[in-house]
Amino acid sequence: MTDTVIQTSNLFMPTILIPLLPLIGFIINGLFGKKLGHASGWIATTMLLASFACALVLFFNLPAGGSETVVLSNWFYFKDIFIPFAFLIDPLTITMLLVVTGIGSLIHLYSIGYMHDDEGFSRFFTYLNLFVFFMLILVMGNNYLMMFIGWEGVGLCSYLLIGFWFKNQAYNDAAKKAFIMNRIGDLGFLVGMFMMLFHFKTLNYDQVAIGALNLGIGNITIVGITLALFIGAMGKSAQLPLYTWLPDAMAGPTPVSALIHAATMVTAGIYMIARSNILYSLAPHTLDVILIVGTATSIFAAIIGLLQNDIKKVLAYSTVSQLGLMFAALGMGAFESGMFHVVTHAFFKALLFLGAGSVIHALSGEQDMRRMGGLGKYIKITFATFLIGTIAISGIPPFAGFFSKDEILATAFEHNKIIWGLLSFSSMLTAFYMFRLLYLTFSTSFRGTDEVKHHIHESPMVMTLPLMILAVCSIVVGFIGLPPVLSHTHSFKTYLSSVFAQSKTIMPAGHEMSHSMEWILIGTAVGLALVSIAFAYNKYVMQKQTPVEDEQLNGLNKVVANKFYVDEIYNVVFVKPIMLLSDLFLVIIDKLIIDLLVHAVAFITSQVGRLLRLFQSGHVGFYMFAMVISMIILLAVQIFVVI
Amino acid sequence: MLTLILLLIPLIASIIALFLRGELVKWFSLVATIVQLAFTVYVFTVFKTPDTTEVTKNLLSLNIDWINSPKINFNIGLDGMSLLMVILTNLLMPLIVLAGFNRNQERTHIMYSLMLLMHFALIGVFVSFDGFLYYIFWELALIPIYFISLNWGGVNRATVTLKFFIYTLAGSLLMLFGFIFLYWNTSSHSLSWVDLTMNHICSCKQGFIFWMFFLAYAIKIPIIPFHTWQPDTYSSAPTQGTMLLSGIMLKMGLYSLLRWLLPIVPMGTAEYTPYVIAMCFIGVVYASVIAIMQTDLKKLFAYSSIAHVGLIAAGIFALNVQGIQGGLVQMLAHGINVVGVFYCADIIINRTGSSDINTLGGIRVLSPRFATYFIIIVLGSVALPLTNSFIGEFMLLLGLFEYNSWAALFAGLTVILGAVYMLRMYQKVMLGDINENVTVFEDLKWNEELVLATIAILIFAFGIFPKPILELVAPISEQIYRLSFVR
Amino acid sequence: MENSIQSVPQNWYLLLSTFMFCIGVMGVLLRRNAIIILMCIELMLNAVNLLLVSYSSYAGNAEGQVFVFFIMVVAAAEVAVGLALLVSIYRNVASTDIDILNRMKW
Amino acid sequence: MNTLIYTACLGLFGLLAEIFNLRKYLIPILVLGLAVIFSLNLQTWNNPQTHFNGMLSDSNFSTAFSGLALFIMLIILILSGDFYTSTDDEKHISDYMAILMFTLCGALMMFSFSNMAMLFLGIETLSISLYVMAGSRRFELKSNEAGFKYFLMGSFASAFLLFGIALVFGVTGTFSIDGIGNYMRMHADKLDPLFIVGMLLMIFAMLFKVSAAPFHFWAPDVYEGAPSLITALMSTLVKIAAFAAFYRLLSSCFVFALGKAEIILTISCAATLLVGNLVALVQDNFKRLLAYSGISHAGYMMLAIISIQGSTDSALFLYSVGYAVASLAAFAIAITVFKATGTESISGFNGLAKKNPLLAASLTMAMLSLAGIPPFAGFFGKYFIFSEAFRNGWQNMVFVAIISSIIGVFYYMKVIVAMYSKPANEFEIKPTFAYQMVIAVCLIISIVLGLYPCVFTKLL
Repeated sequence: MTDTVIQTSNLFMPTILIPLLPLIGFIINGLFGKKLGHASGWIATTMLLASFACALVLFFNLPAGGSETVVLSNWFYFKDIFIPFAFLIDPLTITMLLVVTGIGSLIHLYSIGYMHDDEGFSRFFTYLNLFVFFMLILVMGNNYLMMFIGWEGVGLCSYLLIGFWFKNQAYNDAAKKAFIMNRIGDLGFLVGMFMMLFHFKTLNYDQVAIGALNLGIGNITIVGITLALFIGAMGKSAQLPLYTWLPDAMAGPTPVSALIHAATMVTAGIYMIARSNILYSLAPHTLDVILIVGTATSIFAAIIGLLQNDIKKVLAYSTVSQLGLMFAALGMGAFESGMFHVVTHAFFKALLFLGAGSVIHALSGEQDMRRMGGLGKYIKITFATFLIGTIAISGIPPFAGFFSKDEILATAFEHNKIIWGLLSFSSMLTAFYMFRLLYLTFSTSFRGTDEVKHHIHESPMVMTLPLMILAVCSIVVGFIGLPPVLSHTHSFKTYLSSVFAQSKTIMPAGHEMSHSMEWILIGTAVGLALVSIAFAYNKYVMQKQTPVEDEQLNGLNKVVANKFYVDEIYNVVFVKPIMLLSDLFLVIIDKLIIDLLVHAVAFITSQVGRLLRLFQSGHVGFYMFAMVISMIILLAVQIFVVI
Repeated sequence: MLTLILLLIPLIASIIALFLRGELVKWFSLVATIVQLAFTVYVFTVFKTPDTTEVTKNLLSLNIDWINSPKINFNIGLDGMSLLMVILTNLLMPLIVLAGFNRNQERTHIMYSLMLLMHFALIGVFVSFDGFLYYIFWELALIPIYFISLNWGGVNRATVTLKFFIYTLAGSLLMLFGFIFLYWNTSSHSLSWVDLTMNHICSCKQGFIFWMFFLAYAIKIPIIPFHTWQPDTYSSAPTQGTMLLSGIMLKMGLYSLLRWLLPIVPMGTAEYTPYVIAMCFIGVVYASVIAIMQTDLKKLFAYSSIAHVGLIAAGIFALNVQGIQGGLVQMLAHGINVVGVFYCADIIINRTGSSDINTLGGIRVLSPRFATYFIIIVLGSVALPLTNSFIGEFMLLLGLFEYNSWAALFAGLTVILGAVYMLRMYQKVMLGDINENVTVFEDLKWNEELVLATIAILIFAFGIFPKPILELVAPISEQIYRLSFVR
Repeated sequence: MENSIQSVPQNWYLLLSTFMFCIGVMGVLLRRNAIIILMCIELMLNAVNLLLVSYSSYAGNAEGQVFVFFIMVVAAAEVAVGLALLVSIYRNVASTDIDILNRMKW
Repeated sequence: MNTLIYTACLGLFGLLAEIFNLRKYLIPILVLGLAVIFSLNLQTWNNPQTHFNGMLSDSNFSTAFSGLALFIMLIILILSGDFYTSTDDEKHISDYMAILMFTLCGALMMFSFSNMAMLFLGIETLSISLYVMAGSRRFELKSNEAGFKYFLMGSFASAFLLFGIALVFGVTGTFSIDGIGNYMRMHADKLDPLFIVGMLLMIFAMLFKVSAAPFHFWAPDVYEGAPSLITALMSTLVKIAAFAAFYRLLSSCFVFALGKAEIILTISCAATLLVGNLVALVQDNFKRLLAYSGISHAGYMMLAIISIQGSTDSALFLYSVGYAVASLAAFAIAITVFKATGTESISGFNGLAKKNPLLAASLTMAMLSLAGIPPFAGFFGKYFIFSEAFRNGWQNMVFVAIISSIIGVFYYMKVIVAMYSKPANEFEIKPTFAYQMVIAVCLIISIVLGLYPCVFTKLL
């Protein structure tokens, strides 16, 4: 690659502006945040809106199925390998761009209201802008190293934002946990890149794909690469066994949870796999692994979600579960279905989180659903929007969630009945705990203290506006991907088709299933959802049950409520041993063995000195005696050796 | 000729510094080092000029007879590698000098004169192309730092520094033996680098020579298990001494691996590389694991630096271009970062009087600016992309991966462990609620701010625009690779 | 004169003087009285003298004998110095036993 | 030759000075005289000639070492001015000076002898006057003891030397080193056993004189007991003279016969290196420490002796110079400290850096030079000797030397640590002008030699 190729396309300007604007916002806020005060929030938001506009420009100007590469400069190179700062603009990128900047700017707007009274107001927006910048780098880069920059960058920002209230060490622990767990994944990512460099001598998506195609299907190298990258995805997208950081990440301010830990960052894993779809389609074994991991995560998280009482924790586990669903989709080679769910999920999950945030805001910080209830009467907008979100995630037509989820389930049905069963089960669970959440929060009567009850208030406009926009989106966005039974043009699929065209040719396309079959599937899905909703309604509205206090839990419930004690297990299996090892190394090996040896040498030497010194007895007689004796000995030695 | 000037500026400065007093000497040394830096930049431009005609060569290198038998020439010059190290040294020296402002030691003039003398010796080590000359500078560099640590050091400095001195001197005496051995075993009785790389010693002897040199370097770098002098020395030496030691002096060892070990005894290297790399790997993980539970700031950083240099050494011994190149780049990066962390440690200790991270905390509340600089440096040393040490670490790990993928995976653990101990440290020291020991934490002084800002800028500058450095070291690493790779 | 010297085979001189020399050495090693040790050293020197004389007469050149004079002179000087030192020691410790002289050791 | 005669004249003048009571001016005159002789000595450079029909012969070797010896004696004289201050000393000053001059005479003879008789006389002149000087503190038992020990063992050893000479004479029929050399060359293949025995006995005696293990026992006690100035003289001039004589003897008479003595020399060399350094580790009397360090330095010089086939004289000379200047400086400082603190133990140096940084720095330099650390002359001496020894195939010995010098660093640092990190004692320590001069000159020479050693490597 030659140095600094500047594309003279009309897309150049918007392309570089998209990441640049948040960066500028970051710099401004970072340097002058204190002086700007609340203005900094508006600056950040406008910056993001501007880059959203640029994204739209790209969306409309990019020829269908076309792609553009914009090279800024060579970042670094060694031997014959060049790593450029370069952006790749294609439908997949633009999809992510729109989601990130669009939802991002809404959440920024929301945050202006949410963080209004926080003393770290400007700092918050500084981090938020930085996050968006890295997220954009992640999705726009044209090679894996660019992606890795974003990959680690968003990790950093999530670290900074989870630990935003840094006076609370528990939050800091959560932040550290998130960063380190991501690092574990990143090591996988790094190894994947090393393999690519080793075998393909490049990191550019297209060239890597070409190299991979030359190796052919099922090649061990590609399996290795894909698995390594998938480990990275596990860390970033909170899959088993690296998911535990995500629930803890709820320590951060709610908008952060909405933006980073629901809408954008956690979907980076899916994006990465979709981006390297060709590699993955060449490695069927990896796909199976992904499918299994995804399904398992989806169910596991859903089960834990059933018994959580912290409103944000429930959402967190639902996020993990949904991500599992997406991975399952990828595992079945249905990349665009996965991406489709990423998009829809981004909307309704952001909505749900922001709604939850508005609830917490209303209850002045209360997060335990056992202290809520009956809020529907007080905060109507929040309730309405939240309801929409809930329905959407539960997969009730015609809301967004339904279409994407149905698509995945359909694929699953074709692919493997068992998987289909499991996934439907998890989506049923989802419907249940989401409505449990809804009912516990909004219906029946308030269970909190009175002084809390007194100043329950609807959130200000800046917060409700985004809610409404998102609600609308969560209703309509599903229609970009209608199932075959309803329409013959799946606009989302067709938009992305150019990206996944090649992998389609590699993988055997499943036969088109009959419409009747599909109607049956849809029916089952919706039916299951409705049943579980009814069950939840019965349990929490009719019988007015409320979850028992933690102490009273017993048996399986206790295990589930305590997240199957995974954290504790990790603690025992990894953390404690390392600490032990550390002390062992320091005390035993370092201090005792090595240092002892070093000192032993010195000690022995001086002891020998002490010994020899005894010959110096001070008696001249002895001296002369020693002289003569040694003469004789030396003579003897000389003679016997010579002769 | 230019090289000679590079060499002379610090020497003359150190002599002058002896006759100045008080604050004046600090200012003088600052000016001197900055002049040196400026001159280095000029040399860099000369070096970069495309025409590598005799003119430039003669401008940069100088070779005059010094001692006739055994033949020793005063042979100094600059190639990419030396220039890189010279740049590192001259970049860090002003910062190290500046770090001393607003700190009052007694007998300042002697301390700064010693520092400048050390500067001279370090430059000498990096520019000398005659083995013996190099050896003299190598030894010379030891003396000032020893006295700096001995006179201005902390608790039980006498024993600690003595251990350090004897330990390193033992190594270098073995190296002296190695040089004598080389001298009489080469056909052309000379220790000039070019000759040494030219003529091939019989492989039976190479192994021995390898160890003679390697021990010296292993102690200096230090590679586990020759490291036990280091944490104590770092924690007991005065901060400027620690900066000199960790930032520049331990680079001497790494640099020497590339200059005086690999190309000169390639067969010996090839023979023992597996063991050495294994040693480095174990060292990397071992040191990182120890660092996780360290409670003393300086010791923690000491162990972390052991881990980092272990990785560099391993990458160098992987014997492939990106390993060597990455090693060189990483030397620069690590030099900057480690000086940064030790300076932060010093600021904290100087303010709170405690270096135990359990007795610290909440400093971020009191001094957000300092917190920002510190986090940047911490991120630099955990090799986040767009910081200086990322590229180096990436290339090192890549080189190791080519050498042996599993080994690379093992060494890659440092990516995780590094994050663990650094973030743990940062959390305990800076975050959380204000600890009762640190009720008052006055904000940064101008010189502290200046040093930290410079370091932060450097961290990003080399992370985002590494090209000049890479271009500087690319050819030489190719050359070293060619010389030291045995088919 | 020569005849009388040369009437004895040369090796006998060698043996004799070696013998004397060894006696001297043993005396030095075994006796503790400084003066006797001095005497023994003189004995050793005289053994050397004897040897030199015999050799020189056999070799037929006077160098040996000249050397003997050197030795005698030096021996005299040595004894003088030695006795002087001994006197001053005796003044301090009132003894000539060399085993007393171990103020300085180790 | 003239050098010798003039020096002898100076000695006589010293004796006469008592009569014309010129005590006051004695030392200055002697210093002046030595300076003149020094310059005269240089004239014999590059015109080798023999005197007294083959008794003495000037050569560059002898001239160089004579120059060194004169220089050392010059320094000693300058130091002695402020050393002999007590009334008792005042009385005997002229005797001391005269005897010192005769010591120098002995040394000069040892450099330029070309006949066994001269070797013998030289050694004896040197030794006897040293017996006296060592015991010159008449009322100190230590001094007496030192003198007497030195005397007993010295004369004992010279008896062996003489017996060796006699045997060699018996075989070769001559005392002249050329004659012996010729004999050796001719019969190199089948040497008379008596000759070998003689050679070995002489070697033993010389090993004693250079205080090489296992014949080193006298050195520590004598060094400790003798007046500090005389210790300085012994550890520099005497050691160097002995080595020069040893070298001259072996190189001219026994080079080809050394195969028969190889193992003895080797063992002795290794033993000297190790014993010297190891025992020095555990000393706390500074003079005794320097004595042991002197023994270890003898070990390094032994390397030059064992690799004598490769004509290592220049290395030996360079080493001698480096060693001499360093230890003279060290002794000058030590004497000052002893005088001030009244103790000879290392603790006397505690905290010197606080009280007199310059003095501490100088002693540090001297110590570093002795430890053989660049950029001081000591390092180059070591390096050249090692290199020479290596060239002549003594790799293992060089390795031993390296190891022992690692050990050696330790006790030199002990002094430095004491000066820099121990709490200061209350004594006021200030060297007199003469001492300052001496220290400065010695260290400057040491550094100059360190930076440009070829002045002397080109020499021989």
